[in-house]
Amino acid sequence: MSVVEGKELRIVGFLCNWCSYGGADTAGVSRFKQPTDLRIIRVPCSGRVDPLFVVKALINGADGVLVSGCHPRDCHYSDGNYYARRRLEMLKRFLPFVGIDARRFHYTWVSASEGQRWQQTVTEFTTLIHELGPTPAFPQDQTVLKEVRA
Amino acid sequence: MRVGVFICHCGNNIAGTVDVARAAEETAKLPHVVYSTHYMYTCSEPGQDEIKQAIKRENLDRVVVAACSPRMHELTFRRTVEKAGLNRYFFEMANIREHISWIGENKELNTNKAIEAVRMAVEKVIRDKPLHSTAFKINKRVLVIGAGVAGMQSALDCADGGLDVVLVEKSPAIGGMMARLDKTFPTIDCSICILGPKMVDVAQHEHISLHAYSEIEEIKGYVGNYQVKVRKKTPYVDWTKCTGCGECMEKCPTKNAYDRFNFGVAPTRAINIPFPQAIPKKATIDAQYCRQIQKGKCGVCAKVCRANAINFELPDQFVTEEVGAIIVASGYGLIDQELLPEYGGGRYPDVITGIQYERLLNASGPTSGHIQRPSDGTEPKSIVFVSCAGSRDKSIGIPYCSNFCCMYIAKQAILTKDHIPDSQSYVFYMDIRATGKGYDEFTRRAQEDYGAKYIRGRVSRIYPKGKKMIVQGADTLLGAKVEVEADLVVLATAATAAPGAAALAEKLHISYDTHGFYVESHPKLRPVETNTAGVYLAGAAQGPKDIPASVGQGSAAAAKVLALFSRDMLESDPAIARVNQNACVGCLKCVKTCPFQAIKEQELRGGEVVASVIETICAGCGVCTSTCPCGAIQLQHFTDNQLLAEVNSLCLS
Amino acid sequence: MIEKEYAYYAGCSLEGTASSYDRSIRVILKALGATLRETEDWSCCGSTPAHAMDHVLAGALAARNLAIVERMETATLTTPCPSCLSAFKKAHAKVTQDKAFSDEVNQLLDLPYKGGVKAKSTLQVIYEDVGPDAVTSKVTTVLPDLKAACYYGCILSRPPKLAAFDDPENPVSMDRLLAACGVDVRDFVFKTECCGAAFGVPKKEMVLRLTHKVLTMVQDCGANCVVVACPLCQQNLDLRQAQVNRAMGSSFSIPILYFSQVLGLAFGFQPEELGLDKHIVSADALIRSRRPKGAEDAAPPVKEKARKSTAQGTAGKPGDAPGAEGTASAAKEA
Amino acid sequence: MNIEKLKEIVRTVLPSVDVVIGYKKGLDALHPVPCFVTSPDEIDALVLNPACTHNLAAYLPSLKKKTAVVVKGCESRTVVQLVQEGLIKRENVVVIGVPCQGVLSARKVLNAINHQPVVEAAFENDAVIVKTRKAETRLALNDVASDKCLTCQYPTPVLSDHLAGEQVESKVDEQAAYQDIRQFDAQSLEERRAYWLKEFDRCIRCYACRNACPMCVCRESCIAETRDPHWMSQKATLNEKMMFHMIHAIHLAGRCTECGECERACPMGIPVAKLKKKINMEMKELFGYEPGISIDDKPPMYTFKVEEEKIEEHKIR
Repeated sequence: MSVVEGKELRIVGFLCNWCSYGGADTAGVSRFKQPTDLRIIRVPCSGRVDPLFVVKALINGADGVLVSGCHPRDCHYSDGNYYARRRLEMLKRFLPFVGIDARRFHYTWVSASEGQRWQQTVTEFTTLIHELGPTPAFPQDQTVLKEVRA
Repeated sequence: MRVGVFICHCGNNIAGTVDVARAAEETAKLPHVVYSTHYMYTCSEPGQDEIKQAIKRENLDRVVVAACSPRMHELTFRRTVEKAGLNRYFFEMANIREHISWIGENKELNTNKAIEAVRMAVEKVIRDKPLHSTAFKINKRVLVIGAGVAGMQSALDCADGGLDVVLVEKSPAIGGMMARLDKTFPTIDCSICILGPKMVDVAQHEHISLHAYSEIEEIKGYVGNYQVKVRKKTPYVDWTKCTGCGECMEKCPTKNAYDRFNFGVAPTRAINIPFPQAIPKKATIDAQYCRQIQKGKCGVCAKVCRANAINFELPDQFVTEEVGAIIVASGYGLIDQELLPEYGGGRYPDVITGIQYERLLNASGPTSGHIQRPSDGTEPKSIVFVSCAGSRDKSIGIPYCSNFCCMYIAKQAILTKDHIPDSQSYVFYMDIRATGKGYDEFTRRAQEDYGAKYIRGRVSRIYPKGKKMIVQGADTLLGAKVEVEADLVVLATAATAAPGAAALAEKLHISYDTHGFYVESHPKLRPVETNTAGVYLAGAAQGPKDIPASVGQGSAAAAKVLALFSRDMLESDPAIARVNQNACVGCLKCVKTCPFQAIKEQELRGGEVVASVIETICAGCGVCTSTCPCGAIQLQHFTDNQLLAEVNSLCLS
Repeated sequence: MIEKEYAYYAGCSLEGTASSYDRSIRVILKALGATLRETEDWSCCGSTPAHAMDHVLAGALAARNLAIVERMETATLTTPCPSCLSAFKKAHAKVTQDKAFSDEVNQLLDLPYKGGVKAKSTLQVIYEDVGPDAVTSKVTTVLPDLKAACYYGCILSRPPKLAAFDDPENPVSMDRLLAACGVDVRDFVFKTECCGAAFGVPKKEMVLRLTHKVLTMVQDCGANCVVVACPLCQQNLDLRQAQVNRAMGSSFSIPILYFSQVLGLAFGFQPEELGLDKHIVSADALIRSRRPKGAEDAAPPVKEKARKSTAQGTAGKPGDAPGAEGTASAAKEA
Repeated sequence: MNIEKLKEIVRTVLPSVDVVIGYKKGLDALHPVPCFVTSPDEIDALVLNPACTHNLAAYLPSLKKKTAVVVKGCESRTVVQLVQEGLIKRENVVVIGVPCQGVLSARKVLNAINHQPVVEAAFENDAVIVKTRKAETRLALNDVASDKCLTCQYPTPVLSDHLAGEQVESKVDEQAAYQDIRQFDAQSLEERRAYWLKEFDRCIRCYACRNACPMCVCRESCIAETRDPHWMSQKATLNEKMMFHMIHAIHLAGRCTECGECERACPMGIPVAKLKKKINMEMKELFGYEPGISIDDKPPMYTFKVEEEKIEEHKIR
């Protein structure tokens, strides 16, 4: 992990190729300035995003995870984002139960033409994550854990 | 593994805010990376040559290019590595332009981000598997949706090229908006005189089968093999018997039906043929107004029809057409006057829209070409045209220019003078947008030769005063408020997406913008393609445009289809789901969730049931992969291992 | 549904030139079953020249009142004056959407405003919370001679996003409420045309011209009175009619009524209870013919308390719509 | 729990199936074990009491025979869910339902008797009398019942071909079904985090919870252990332990029938069933769905609605 200390936090984005990745491209083409924290992983469809990818990232140190797909009804694969919506909603409700702040995980819909919406999403989400600060570190060995127990 | 990394400057686009030399230096240290360099324009021919030579010279077996969006050049570079002897899927792109250099200003942060983007791409590329396309047969028939001038042009070009064309039109007659226009700018050609012969060609062409008064119900399949279910709406008239004599229309006792063809300029009958040159020239009953259908009493048309064609019980019918490509030319709509309350919102009969005025000017229109005020039938002497009535108006959600209004207003001002020589036209305008060939000269003629008074400024209010309409606005050149007493006001209402455009896009799986216009694949380089293979755009469905532009796009879309169909076989995208049958436990949850029914159950010899992907149907969305609990079904090129490697490269592991 | 209790902000006009508006609003809201709770220790709303000079100070003036209302714990604040309402809505929007602005404003206030007040004009309360049907059910009196032009002025429904009430170009709320009282409401096209009131002092000629235009259109549409919801509109159209007549050579004598006064009359209240005696152009002649609802035409008019009334004047202008009896109170003008 | 009635049913059913799965005496009276009856002379060995805790439906997916299975309320839901997901065929299963007042938590009983060896146990309607060499202890069933039984909504099997006993009504109001989860949710985020870190830390990654789970059907393909895909390493770090439990919980979203086997099997006493119950609560809230109630339902994670009534678009803040 090599975030620039003190300036960036680790934010992972899963973007569907057809809408949101294109929306992020549109934002770039339009030179809409954004915070630099986000790292984008391209997936064909938001339906490809197994909620466990989000969990994996959050458990392993991501400070925020953003998933973005096509708007409902506009999925390039017709139904993928409908499945994503159910799975990700389940996840968002489950995370706080195990002590993970649900605000660190956001899922939304941005189309390829919505460069401005993308800029706004990234900016707002990054600002929020900075307000929340780094995700609490996971105790890696028993000594740290003993403190938790105490 | 021997990975080569190529970092592009893109002139100054990337190098301006990313330290490309440092990025190359740092990424050279990554595991598996044996070669890392940076180059001015990697996508240029010498840039691509550099990649090919490096593959040979450094014995590379995987390539990462850090440059623009993969949506831009992934295909280009895949071909490059393939030419150098690698499998085309042994390639990944890191998007350091759209997602990095263009959106961040801090060079240090950008450079670090670019290095991480390359690191992710390297993690992914070392897990790339060689993939090979398979070939499948194309059905060389084409579906054209919409029979306006763009759709007709597409249909005729395809048909002349020897393709079988299925043309589907929503209204009872073909011709679209152009069939309603009186004359066309800038030549003042009679619209129907130039369109009519094309309509006849469409009707008579041996390769074109026309479904008028029909809509798309459902579309299945993929490029080369679409199944399209067409709903043939019932006209309550058996069109195989109808001779188009018009007797029914004359005798129909319902005289107040809304005339969709004439945009309500005058009422029509419940059973009607939209206009004299209509193709097909068949009668249609508007069920909303038909006394027989609404109240069960009348049936006059059935009595007078000598062909015995009237059938009040006729249901909608469905046909399924199999095609290999689709051209969408579904046209545009116009805003409702209700959105313009400051101009009366449709409450004043003598404030009409441009297309309604077009019908008043037209010799085969309801007034036989005599310009009459809708309120009292008198001939107007003072006519005010209001451009941008809704267009370029953010407050009603239409920030865009409607493209053709400036020109048709000039045309209508000229025609008005021709019709009523002692008339005076006034045109309120924001800017005159006359960029086509001969267009600016045309708007000048309207002013200089025909005496139309152009007033630069917007209209703030229109209200009646006695028999006149008062048009109140600003003259921004004089810096004064002006009021014009008008007999008739014509609003150039904004063009919008066609009604139902979004629903059609959803059936086609193509995208549309916030205004409902369809989104092309690339605004400059792929203007008639969509992101869905085999679906093309033509005409105003993509954005407001005038006749020559629509016709041009119609031909362009046809050329795309002809090029696609010039081969007998298409190559499938091999980035599809694949089942590891040893790991599959046969729970078949993937079968339940596949949006394309592309997964079937297969019984192995031992009697065990496993999932199996139908390659030609799988579209590569990966819903199955994230459904499968044991990871037995993997979307190739986006496998769990690849995405996990990307996540792990970003987060602690 | 009408709420039992509203926080009420009358504002400066309603304490002075528009006391009749205040009086009639209180009377009809009581009749409609709502209690108005006075805003304690209220100050200027900030819509005065303050907002042209300093946005933060103007915002603070409004926010001060909102902060007081916030602690009253009523669901809704209502004010009859569109100008006050606009000031409140503007301040509320800026405080809730702009953190920096909110900090600046709250620093000026003893009691910070947290953004919890919903403000509505009293017209909106009656139109939306009560509704035309409930209004009809309260009507006891018909006003056969009234031909009304509803004049909304410039800020009641604008800017649309802020006002969030009625159509910005063609508002209909007052038309519908009056129609619900059985009043003949004319199709008036200058509902939101500027009357110029704000420029009364610096550019009087312009105001006279604009006011003349509005009043001419009132006459042209066959109305014999103007019904308003804004104290400034009322004051401008009523007070300045004589000036307009002098400057433009016209002879208008058009009563300018508050919608609350018309509703009050229809509910059976006496003109004095509604402050109708406070207006310059008298409406006496128009309302004399009022009678209990349901009574035959032959029934005697509602008994009116003896009041010195100038005799019927001459018709406002030749060519008026029939029945539009002019009621010039020439005495007062003089 | 009527053993005589059960034996009678087994006797009539046995000729038409290959095997009947029930319980027989095990190590001691508190630990009956599964018993596979294939001939009539084995029937008398059957026992049935609140110590019979195993979910016998867990055997169904791997048995390729026609099977009769003894199930209590929660376990009948397992059968329904397995049929619903197509993992077993309804016609291959004869369901012998047993209405149930709650089963014992062996751990709670042993704690109550200070882990003395059990000599004998007797069961009454609402109590269990445990005899050790030193003493005889009477324990109220409510005090030593499994946690899952305290909020049980389905004491009578939802599906049965034969019912051994009278219907039992749920003692717990529907509103209170998730009270334990709501109580847990009422804690602060930090408290919840600390709780689970402490619990997960004790996990020894033995996978007993997974092995006991009747809905875990991936067998050797479980992604907690495979290299392809390589979801997890073998490291015994806290984040890997947590990841494993998240995988188990999320793979059971909309599928867990709350039989509690995972928690019973855990040698470390980690309350892992709570994770699944939380998701079940959300599934009910979001989609009005409870797993294992109707064979014709569709598990909510494998279907969708174009308009989801309960899912609203999230704002970032």
